[in-house]
Amino acid sequence: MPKLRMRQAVAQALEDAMAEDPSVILMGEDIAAAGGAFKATEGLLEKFGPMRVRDTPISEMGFLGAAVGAAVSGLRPVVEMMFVDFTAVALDQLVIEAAKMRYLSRGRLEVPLVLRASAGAGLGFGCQHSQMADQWFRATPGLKLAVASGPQNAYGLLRAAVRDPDPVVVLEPRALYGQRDEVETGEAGIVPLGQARRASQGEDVTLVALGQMVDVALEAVARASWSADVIDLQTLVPWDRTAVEESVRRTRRLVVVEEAPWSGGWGTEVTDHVCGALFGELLAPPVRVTTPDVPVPYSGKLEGRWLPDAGYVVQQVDELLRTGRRPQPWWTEI
Amino acid sequence: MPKLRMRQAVAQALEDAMAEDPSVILMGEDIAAAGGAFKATEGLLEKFGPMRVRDTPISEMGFLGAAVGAAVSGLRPVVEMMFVDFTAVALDQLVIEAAKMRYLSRGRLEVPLVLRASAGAGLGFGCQHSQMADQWFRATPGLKLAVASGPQNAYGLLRAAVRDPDPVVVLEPRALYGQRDEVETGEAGIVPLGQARRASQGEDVTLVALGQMVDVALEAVARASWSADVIDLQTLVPWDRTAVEESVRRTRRLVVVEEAPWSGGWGTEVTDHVCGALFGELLAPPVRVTTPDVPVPYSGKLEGRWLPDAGYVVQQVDELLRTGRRPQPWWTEI
Amino acid sequence: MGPEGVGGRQLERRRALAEPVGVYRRMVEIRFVEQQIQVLYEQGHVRGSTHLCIGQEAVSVGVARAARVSDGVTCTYRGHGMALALGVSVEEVLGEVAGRTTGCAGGLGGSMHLSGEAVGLLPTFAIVGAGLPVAAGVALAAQVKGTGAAAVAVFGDGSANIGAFHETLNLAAIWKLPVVFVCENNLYGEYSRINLTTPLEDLAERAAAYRIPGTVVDGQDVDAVSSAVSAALGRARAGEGPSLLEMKTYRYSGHSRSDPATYRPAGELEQWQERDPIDLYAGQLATSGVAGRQELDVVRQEVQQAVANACELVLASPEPPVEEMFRHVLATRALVAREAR
Amino acid sequence: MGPEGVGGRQLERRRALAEPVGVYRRMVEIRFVEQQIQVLYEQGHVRGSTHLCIGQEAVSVGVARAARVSDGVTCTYRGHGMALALGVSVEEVLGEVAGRTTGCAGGLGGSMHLSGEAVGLLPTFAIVGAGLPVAAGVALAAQVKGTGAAAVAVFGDGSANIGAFHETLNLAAIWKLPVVFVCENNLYGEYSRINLTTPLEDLAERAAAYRIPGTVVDGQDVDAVSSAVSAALGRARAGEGPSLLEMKTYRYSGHSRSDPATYRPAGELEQWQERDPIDLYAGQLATSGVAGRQELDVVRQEVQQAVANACELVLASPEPPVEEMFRHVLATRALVAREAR
Ligand SMILES: Cc1ncc(C[n+]2csc(CCOP(=O)(O)OP(=O)(O)O)c2C)c(N)n1
Ligand SMILES: Cc1ncc(C[n+]2csc(CCOP(=O)(O)OP(=O)(O)O)c2C)c(N)n1
Ligand SMILES: [Mg+2]
Ligand SMILES: [Mg+2]
Repeated sequence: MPKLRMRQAVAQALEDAMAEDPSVILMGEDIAAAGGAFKATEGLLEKFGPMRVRDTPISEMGFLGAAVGAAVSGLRPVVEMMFVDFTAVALDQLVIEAAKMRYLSRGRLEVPLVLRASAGAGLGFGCQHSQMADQWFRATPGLKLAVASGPQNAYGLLRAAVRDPDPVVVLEPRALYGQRDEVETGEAGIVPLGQARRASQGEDVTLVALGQMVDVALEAVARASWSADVIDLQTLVPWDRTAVEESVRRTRRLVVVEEAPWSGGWGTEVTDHVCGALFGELLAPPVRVTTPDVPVPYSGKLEGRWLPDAGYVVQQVDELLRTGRRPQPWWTEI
Repeated sequence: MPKLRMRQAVAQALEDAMAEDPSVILMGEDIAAAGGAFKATEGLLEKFGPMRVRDTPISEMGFLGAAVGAAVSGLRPVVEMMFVDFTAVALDQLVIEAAKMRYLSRGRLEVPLVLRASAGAGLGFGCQHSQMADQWFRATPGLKLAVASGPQNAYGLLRAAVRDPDPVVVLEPRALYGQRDEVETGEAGIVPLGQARRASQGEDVTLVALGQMVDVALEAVARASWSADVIDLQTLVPWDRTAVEESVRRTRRLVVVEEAPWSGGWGTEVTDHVCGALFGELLAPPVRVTTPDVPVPYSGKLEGRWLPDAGYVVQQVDELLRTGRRPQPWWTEI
Repeated sequence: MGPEGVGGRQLERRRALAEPVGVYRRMVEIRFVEQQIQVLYEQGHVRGSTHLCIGQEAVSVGVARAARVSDGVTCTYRGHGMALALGVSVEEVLGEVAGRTTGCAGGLGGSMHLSGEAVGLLPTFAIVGAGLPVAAGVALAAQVKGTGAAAVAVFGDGSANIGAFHETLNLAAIWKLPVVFVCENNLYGEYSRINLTTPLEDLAERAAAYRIPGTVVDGQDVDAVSSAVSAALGRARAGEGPSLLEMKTYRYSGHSRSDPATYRPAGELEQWQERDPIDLYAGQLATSGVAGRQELDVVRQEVQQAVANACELVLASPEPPVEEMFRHVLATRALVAREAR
Repeated sequence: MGPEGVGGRQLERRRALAEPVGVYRRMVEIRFVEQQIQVLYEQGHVRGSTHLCIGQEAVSVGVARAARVSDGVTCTYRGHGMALALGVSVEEVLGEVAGRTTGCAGGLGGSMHLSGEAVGLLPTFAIVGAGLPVAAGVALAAQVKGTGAAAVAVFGDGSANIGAFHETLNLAAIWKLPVVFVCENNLYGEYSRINLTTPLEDLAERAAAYRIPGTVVDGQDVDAVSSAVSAALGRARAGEGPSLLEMKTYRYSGHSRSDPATYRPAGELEQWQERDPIDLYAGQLATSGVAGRQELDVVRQEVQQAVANACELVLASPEPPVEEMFRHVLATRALVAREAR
């Protein structure tokens, strides 16, 4: 198996998808000649030519909308949003047009569109270029949402998303682009949408994570005195209720590790479900380990603190195990 | 106290705010000469003139951004978004610019901006004009979000929002514009942001609702064999954890009634908090009564079914009380 | 009546535009349907909002006559005329407006969301400007696949101030996409006259900002419309890129069903009615000897009757069953259902 | 050093632009600061991205010289030069770029988010196009309050393709807002040359679409820049509405810190360097006898030393304390804290 950086895994997925299906095209700012701001489309212009690999003007509403039109006309466009934050100038085309097109056409049209975007904090891009922004895509029937946590599922989720007949957003945590790992490519490397992955197995608690928080959860487990199931959701819409429920039924404790704010973060969806499905069976209240309710700060010291890290996860789980109560987040002491 | 329709209560709030503070200005499509698509700004052009009451071109990004600039320059703009759905073409200015301006200027600038928008389903406007869209505004530190549930708090929340030094979104359920009630105006009628309102008092369960679901919850209580606290959150960001917690501590059962989809709806934030704060003290799992995960259908029959109604709330609570388990939503049987 | 049946009928209706009398018939049909919708509204059969295009029939029919059925068309909430012109049946339009199973979206879309994929009409767009980039994308697919197809985006004057207009025209220009931008300048965006929102009268001038041809067209003259659109489509198919066509036209009714249009200057409506597109065309047909007044009167009566019949059928048809709302959300129904537990 | 101190110093620095040598000094300062930032980056003191404006100094200083301190200015992530020109100090800029308490946003904003409210600079905008409508809003406030102030929006050529550009120019035109749109056309948007993304060379032509004046300006000539901006601001203050000024300029470095700019045609950079804005102005000062080469050399050395000193100070200053991130999220800190429980 080749060892690939996550950015290369993305490029490989695109290459494989384009080789397999001539209807796959790519669009985005500086993705062709320059190979992408994060080099996740490097070499594809050379391989597939300018008809299928297109640099766009700075017109997110324009090219995302063009992708919607191309998708209903039989292409499978993969749009790169350089930073997911930029979707805020183009959201309409995704959540109001693409997501409702199948419904309004009563299935006569479909929108096999992929929006892939770098996302998240950790690299010092400041508060307008560091959001996960997943909330803009949730609560939108007709849209799917996946989040990569490393080279393998960056490859596999993207392959699945390109084949999917519906619009899919794939978030790629920017801080992981340089991460290198063996990647199974081809059919065997495809990661079906909607299925979680158990990244580690344990007894005391289930840690549910996503994106770059998966490694944080794993590192926490490696350091901790307790053992845990670490569930990498991989897909957030629709998320794998079964996998989480099965795990928590066994561990009887749930901690969600989120790169999302305390208020409005996606983790409440997981805790809500578990509290409903396993009422009376939990040994402790579900806990969310999140970012504080503040914009992402630039300073490395502050951004490092803003993002949950392994130490913080360990501390929260330790306290949960010790007290059986939901611990306070760190910033209540500030 | 005058009896006002909700649309009139909104107009009254704007009039009172404009009379009180010359820095308040209004902008939006057809809000001036025509008095607004829903007549919530009727008469204000005549009273305050074209400098302060402005019809805009169809340029949501442009005029919402202009409101941000005007707000940092000492005005208090109130922008009407005719349908909240249209914010999808202008979201950047709200969640990336306005919400982060105070932070980035280290408090040297503030953005006392109000975005008021008609929202929600029930009138047959179809799936692109019937969303609540609250998810676009949640999980955004720096932004507040209120939702009116009738003439009184349409008046009072808007007054509070205009005085607030931070950007506030006020959603006005479109279906309630014609609702008529006595409205306390002036200081006494102002509804502070962040405070819930207990709309009914009872013993068996706490119903937490928002917007047009408040009346649905109240109607359910009126029909039911059980009694309930009905809590109208009024403000969704930040929401009143204390009020909900106090109520559920007493009733020991929580049902959230949402005009929001099953997946990604705001109710999980409430159930999560309660499950954490009152772990082991609940008699039954928290329940969410929501819309199904489908776009709003046009047909009156279907839209009526799509929206939770009082009968459905009664059925869900009945089942919860009978079984002590989370009931299935109605569409699992479809 | 399976989808082939519906699609086949739509294609047949489209072919009828090859004949001048067919063109006349369709314009008349649009007008009667719009009047019927006004009645349905007054009878309480129409929910939400509905936007009539009476007065603008020549634009719809002219565009439909010029485009091929393989060309994609995007249009707005003011789309009844465009749908009928392209071939969607009266029953499908009335059915959708009334929220019945007979509607082209089975009653789930409503007046603002008509569609007829067999004849190229994408579900109409209720968000101002949203159809423009999508049309560019349809054209992009034609370019990439080399199908020879093109796309047409129909939108209003008010939409020429929204960002999507600008981004799309620029993108289409730089990529030389086979797309025609048809602006129905009916002088009003909702209740605002164009001079209050836009600093120029002829929106065609904006084409210069993208170095594409911009042409002002008499939108009341169906022949003028179709030849302008044909020429622009020809250019597009020849790889010469997009064009902006500005159709000068007028809506006789208010913006939407609830608008009495009191904001209009006195006499403006009447002035436009003097150049009524249907009357104009009837005159041309008579003058050129293609069809006499009497023949056209018969057509009118036939259409009127057909619309009345269709309306009856529609009102006798049911609202959709509840389970319909769970279909066609995602390709796999299971994915929707699975959420529920 | 309280905010008054900072603001006072900024105002003083702004006043220094009244003198030609002050103008020269500021352009030199911008260049040295940008070079210093490049070094800081190489030393690992700069996180994320940073966008240098070497080569574009005349635009920044020309705009700052023409604007009043009561005028509001919006600018982009390529904003170090604009911030310095308007009066933000070297320490505040370097401090922000390095994420220290000395930064103008206390280290919480970073390179893309500089600000100096005392001299009119709003926190710079990292989203392309976002600053334009905000500038229009600043102008709107001036119009409503009748303050006589105006606004300037500075943005790049690539930004002329985004919807916000279009919406804002139209809105400003129809409302006759006192705002000047300054497009820094440096030929590239990231790695794409303008001809690949935009079908016309002179973006000033787009002004016609909004019936406002559009002027091409030599962006390398600081006097040309400031007189064009002055004239446009004069128009704006006189109630005649907005203008679009296109500054022809060039960035010597790549788009951002990691870009070697290999996409440029050979010789292009060198050709622009022949009309280096600092050299050009030095030549003018010498020719007109305002300041000799030697005097200017002294200025250069002073500035170089001052930048080095400021850098030292910055590197000796701390990163912000953790609690800083909880301040200034909302007016009431309590509201942020309350969420936590
Ligand atoms: C983004 C957006 N903003 C506002 C609206 C509300 N709206 C619906 S139609 C309309 C007027 C459009 O005018 P025009 O483009 O001239 O088309 P016409 O209705 O005259 O055909 C407006 C403002 C909308 N649907 N979408
Ligand atoms: C909405 C949005 N899209 C894309 C970007 C990424 N981006 C940052 S700078 C830039 C190029 C802008 O070019 P131009 O306007 O010419 O300004 P310049 O950088 O040359 O000063 C792009 C595409 C962004 N920040 N915001
Ligand atoms: Mg119009
Ligand atoms: Mg540029």
